[in-house]
Amino acid sequence: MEKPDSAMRLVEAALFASDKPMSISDLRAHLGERIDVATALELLAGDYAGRGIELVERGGRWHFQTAPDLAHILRLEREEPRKLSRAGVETLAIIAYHEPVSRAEIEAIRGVQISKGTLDVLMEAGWVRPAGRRETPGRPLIYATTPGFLAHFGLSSRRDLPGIDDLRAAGLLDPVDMAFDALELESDGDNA
Amino acid sequence: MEKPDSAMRLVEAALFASDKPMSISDLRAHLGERIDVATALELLAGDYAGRGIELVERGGRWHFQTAPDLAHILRLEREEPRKLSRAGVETLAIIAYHEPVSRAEIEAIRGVQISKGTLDVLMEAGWVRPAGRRETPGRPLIYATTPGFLAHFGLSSRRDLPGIDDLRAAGLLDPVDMAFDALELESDGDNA
Amino acid sequence: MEFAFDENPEVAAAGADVLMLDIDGWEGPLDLLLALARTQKVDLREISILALVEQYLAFLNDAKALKLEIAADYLVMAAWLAYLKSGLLLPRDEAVDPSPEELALRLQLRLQRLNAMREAGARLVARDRIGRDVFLFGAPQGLRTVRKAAWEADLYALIAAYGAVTARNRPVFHHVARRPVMTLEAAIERVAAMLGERIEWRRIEAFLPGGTDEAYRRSALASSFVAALELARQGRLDMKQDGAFAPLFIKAA
Repeated sequence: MEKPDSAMRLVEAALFASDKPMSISDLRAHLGERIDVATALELLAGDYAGRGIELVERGGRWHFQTAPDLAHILRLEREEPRKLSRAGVETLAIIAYHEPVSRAEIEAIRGVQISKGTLDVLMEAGWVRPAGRRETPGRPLIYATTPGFLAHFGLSSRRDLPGIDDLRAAGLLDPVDMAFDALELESDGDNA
Repeated sequence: MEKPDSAMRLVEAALFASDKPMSISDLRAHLGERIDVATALELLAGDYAGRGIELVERGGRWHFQTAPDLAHILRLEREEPRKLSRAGVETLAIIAYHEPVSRAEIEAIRGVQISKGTLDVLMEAGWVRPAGRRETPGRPLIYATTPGFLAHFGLSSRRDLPGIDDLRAAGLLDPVDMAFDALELESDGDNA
Repeated sequence: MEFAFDENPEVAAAGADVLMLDIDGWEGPLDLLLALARTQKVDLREISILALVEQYLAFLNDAKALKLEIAADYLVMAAWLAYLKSGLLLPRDEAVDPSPEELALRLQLRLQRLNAMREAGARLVARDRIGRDVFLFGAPQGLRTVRKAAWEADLYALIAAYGAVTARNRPVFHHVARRPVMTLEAAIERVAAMLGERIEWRRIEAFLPGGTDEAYRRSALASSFVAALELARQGRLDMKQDGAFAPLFIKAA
């Protein structure tokens, strides 16, 4: 291993010591403004690439974690850290792919009411948070995902959500009304 | 960073993820008997020497820790300027002019009780210290100023403090709005 | 795009055509419809709504035969689907809005969206997750920022505070300065002595002592005037004045 410079050592030590992922500004606040945190992070990520632990960025926050390919050896039991119900998984997916989204919008996609507890579980896990209100009649509360969600599911940003670009391109993230109008237009165009 | 072999990667990841130091036999039990744990540990310790984190052995158990010379970043002391309350300034002034002085004497001079926090703040600031006990009934603790007090206020000795006549000449003994001041003092004495 | 259809556990358990009759296994009619649509093994955009309706109604029929409690929303959906089916089969009635085709298309769109989210959710939870597939440092010491107060006060504040305390609590003495006055007794004595046997009129000012102390002179004047009044009462002198504020003259009686 090459000898890292002092900025790298500081950033490395701080990320190891911290019990939560740190943003560049967190690191700068802790280590001082003179440290070139961004460069150090880049160099460290390179140093650790291919090792048993790696430096990853999730939603603008950095942390060390074990390499994913070692999962089968490291996990003693294959139990999920937080067993989500099917409703929980679907609700989480809807919030992640549609955010920000209101409860009524989630229910419209799922075709059933959200039972009490589904959103609570997601919020308790630290994956979902209320994100203000939609400025429509009734001013419904809207929900969005958190940096903790990105970290837990190994996403650098929401753009990394599996298949999100395909879903968007296929119009599957648009509301039914909008998709229907688009289809109508298309067929009108064909007839013209 | 060189590419580590798979035994090194496994040992690295296992030690990283573990919440307590692991012995060679712990690692072997976890990773399988075929892994050459001892060699991997040795290579890893070499890899990490001089980095922000180090692989160390204590009593046959291995763990990662932040490099000892970087311990200072784990606990960052940040000074936040805070203005001494009026009760604090008055108490400090009385101690400076009358030291050594007991709490009861300070109160007699101030004409207002002092809250417990006031003396604590002055001691925390490093300006006042307990200076023994007065050999009178009750043996009250007496307080005096510190060299830090003189340094902070730019005094070479307590004799540099202006005397009563100087204060009078400077108009600082003029009883301006005395009733109003007394009221104010009592209320900020509580917050000191 | 194509969506690979996951094997739905409920459907798989019951085989391709026969569905397991467990209403509780589906979260509402839409969920059941999606499961049925998937048995058509085609892209959801290609599904036959008519076939879907048939399957749904057959399913509910079987459920009824088994005397299962069927939730109201399943029956509402059944009624709606039956209506939709009749609309699709019968000649188009232009007066009806929205058209059965539109309703069928909307149902199809809803099923596509639900399916997309179901698959997205499955892919999401299959990712490398912290605590299951990847692990964080097991023993972080934690970074702490200890905020320490740096107390501030300046020398002027200190001195001014002491001045304020002293001014507030120093015992207050009231000194009344002695001012030079001539008492009435002294004035009577003086005027009587100076008057002697003089019989010519003289201004009262002539009886005042010399000196430059104006305050004392004023006091002496006031006292001498009162003394003159007293001596006049005793019949020992006479006073005269030509008018208000005019000079005052006295002589021995």
